[in-house]
Amino acid sequence: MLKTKIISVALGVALVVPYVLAAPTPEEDRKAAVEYYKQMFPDVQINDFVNGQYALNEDRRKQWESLQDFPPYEFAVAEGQEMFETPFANGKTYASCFDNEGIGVRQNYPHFDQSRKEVITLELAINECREANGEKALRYKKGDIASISAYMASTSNGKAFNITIPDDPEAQAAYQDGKEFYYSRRGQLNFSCASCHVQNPGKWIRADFLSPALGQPASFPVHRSKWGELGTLHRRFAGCNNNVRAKPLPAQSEEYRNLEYFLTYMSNGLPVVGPSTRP
Amino acid sequence: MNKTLLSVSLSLSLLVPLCAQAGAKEDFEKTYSEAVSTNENAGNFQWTTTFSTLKAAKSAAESGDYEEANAMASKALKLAEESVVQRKEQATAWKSAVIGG
Amino acid sequence: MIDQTRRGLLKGVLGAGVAGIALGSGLVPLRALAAPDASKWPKKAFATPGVDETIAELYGMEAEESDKISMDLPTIAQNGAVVPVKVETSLPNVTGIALLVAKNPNALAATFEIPKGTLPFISNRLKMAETTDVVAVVISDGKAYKATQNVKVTVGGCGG
Amino acid sequence: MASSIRARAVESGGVVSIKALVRHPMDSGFVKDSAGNIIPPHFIQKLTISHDGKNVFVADWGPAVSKDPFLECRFEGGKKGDKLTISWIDNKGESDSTTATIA
Repeated sequence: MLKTKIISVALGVALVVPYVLAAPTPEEDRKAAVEYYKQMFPDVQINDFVNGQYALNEDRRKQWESLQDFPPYEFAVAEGQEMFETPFANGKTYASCFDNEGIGVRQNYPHFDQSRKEVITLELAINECREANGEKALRYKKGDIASISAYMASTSNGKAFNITIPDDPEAQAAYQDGKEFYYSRRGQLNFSCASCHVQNPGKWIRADFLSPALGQPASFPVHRSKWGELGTLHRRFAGCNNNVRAKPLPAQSEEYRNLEYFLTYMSNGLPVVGPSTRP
Repeated sequence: MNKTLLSVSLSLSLLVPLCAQAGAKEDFEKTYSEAVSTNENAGNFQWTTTFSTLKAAKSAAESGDYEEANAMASKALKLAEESVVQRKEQATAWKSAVIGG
Repeated sequence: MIDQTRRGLLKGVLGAGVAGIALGSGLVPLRALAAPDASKWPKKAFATPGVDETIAELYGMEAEESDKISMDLPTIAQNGAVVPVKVETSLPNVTGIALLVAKNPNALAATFEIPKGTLPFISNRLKMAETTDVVAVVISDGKAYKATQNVKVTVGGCGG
Repeated sequence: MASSIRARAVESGGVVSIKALVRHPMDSGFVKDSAGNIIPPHFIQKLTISHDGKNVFVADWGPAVSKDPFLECRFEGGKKGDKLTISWIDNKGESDSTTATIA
């Protein structure tokens, strides 16, 4: 009698959460992605995927390399450093809000905050640091926040992404949510992120050359020639959504933070190369 | 007698276009609000084109062109309906595109 | 329409006023180091459409094709706003180099004086409105030589 | 305020290579802002690099030079430790100047 009860309970659990149990773990996802892109681009060194389209197209790579002589974001990074080091009105600095005073920590973002039950991105942490110190929050897509984030990324240059997903159902759910977002078709054009960056990297879509999903967030924030300035990852998310005629979500919305969580986890082990330049 | 007839016919002739006008306006408002509420159901799968078409409908209505406004509102409704279908499909369909899945 | 024009005009007047005040009150930063003298900036050459017309305006002569000029620029520009262009030449006694973008509203992008002792090499980044020929002109022994290379521009460098 | 010019000069085998980046909008006068108004032209017209009191490089620029312009040039006769002066002036008469040491 007792035995049947236990069995039925176990069955019930299995029925209620079949996908979560059946779904591959984040680590299995990541390994499958690495394997997938290795097969698709056997000549590309794994760490080179962080350079996106430049890993896949020689003509583009040459243009990018020629920009590296004196990248157009140099001024912004210097300004970011100045802001990072300038005390707030209360005398404290950004350093007081971060591990290791904010130097060389980019590779640990985004992370899941188990007490708040949500994903914390670097830009969110920057603004929360400002607010905790009595300063106004910055706008999320460009400008000062991109410069500060770019400076912080530059102090992590070459460090391997180390995104952790704690053994917490809500952290797992945030990851799954981001994964679902990446693979869901959206907008009038009915494209998912994956339609371009999983199924067609290395190909042209009109004037744009598509990058692989692997390594995508590692170069952010980026200076796009199209923007003529630095922009954050969430600005890019919004741009991609807009391109497929899907209404973009607000920068730092829960959806975009979860998306960043999934996408950056896929790049675990790859080096931080932000800030960088893109067309 | 004559006078009454005249006033009846006058009021009729005035009423006809007003009625037609009122009908088109009501049609527009009905379709427009249906499009807006359908679009809400698309959640985070809303399309930018739905919004731009709704906007076009509204500005046509404001300029008094209810025929155009109605056409735009119907188009927006159709777009909103398609985005709702997309949302429902993708709730499961996304899994088929996953690497290794 | 009228309003817009008036606003444009007002703005222009205001802009000029502000610039005038700034100059008058010495708000423009005075530096210890003298600013370059831009009085000889070739205004007319920078306002001329067409490659040959611009070369004639700039140097008063025609340029001859030369295979001794090497140009390094992308086949397809990733964005017309920032196209890296490098020019180097083995021609002797070079005194000047110019870069022209054939399809831009005005062809001349930049000219460079190459004093004695400076190598006949330059690297610059240019804007291009559309797919275009880029022409490098080199003044060697007092004569003009040129080389041409085409760049495909899919996203134009004129904003938008 | 920080300088608008960042420059690096390196001597190798008797040749000094100079790379410089200047912060400047380089507005062409052909672009409209989001409100549809023409952004008036605002661009650097002349940039000079001098060493030991004489110009080693003079650039005349037009509005087709990219925003935040980049320049690379090379000259002979400079030594490590020598100073270079890089200066620019734009069409509104604004100017800036900086010195760089050859490494």
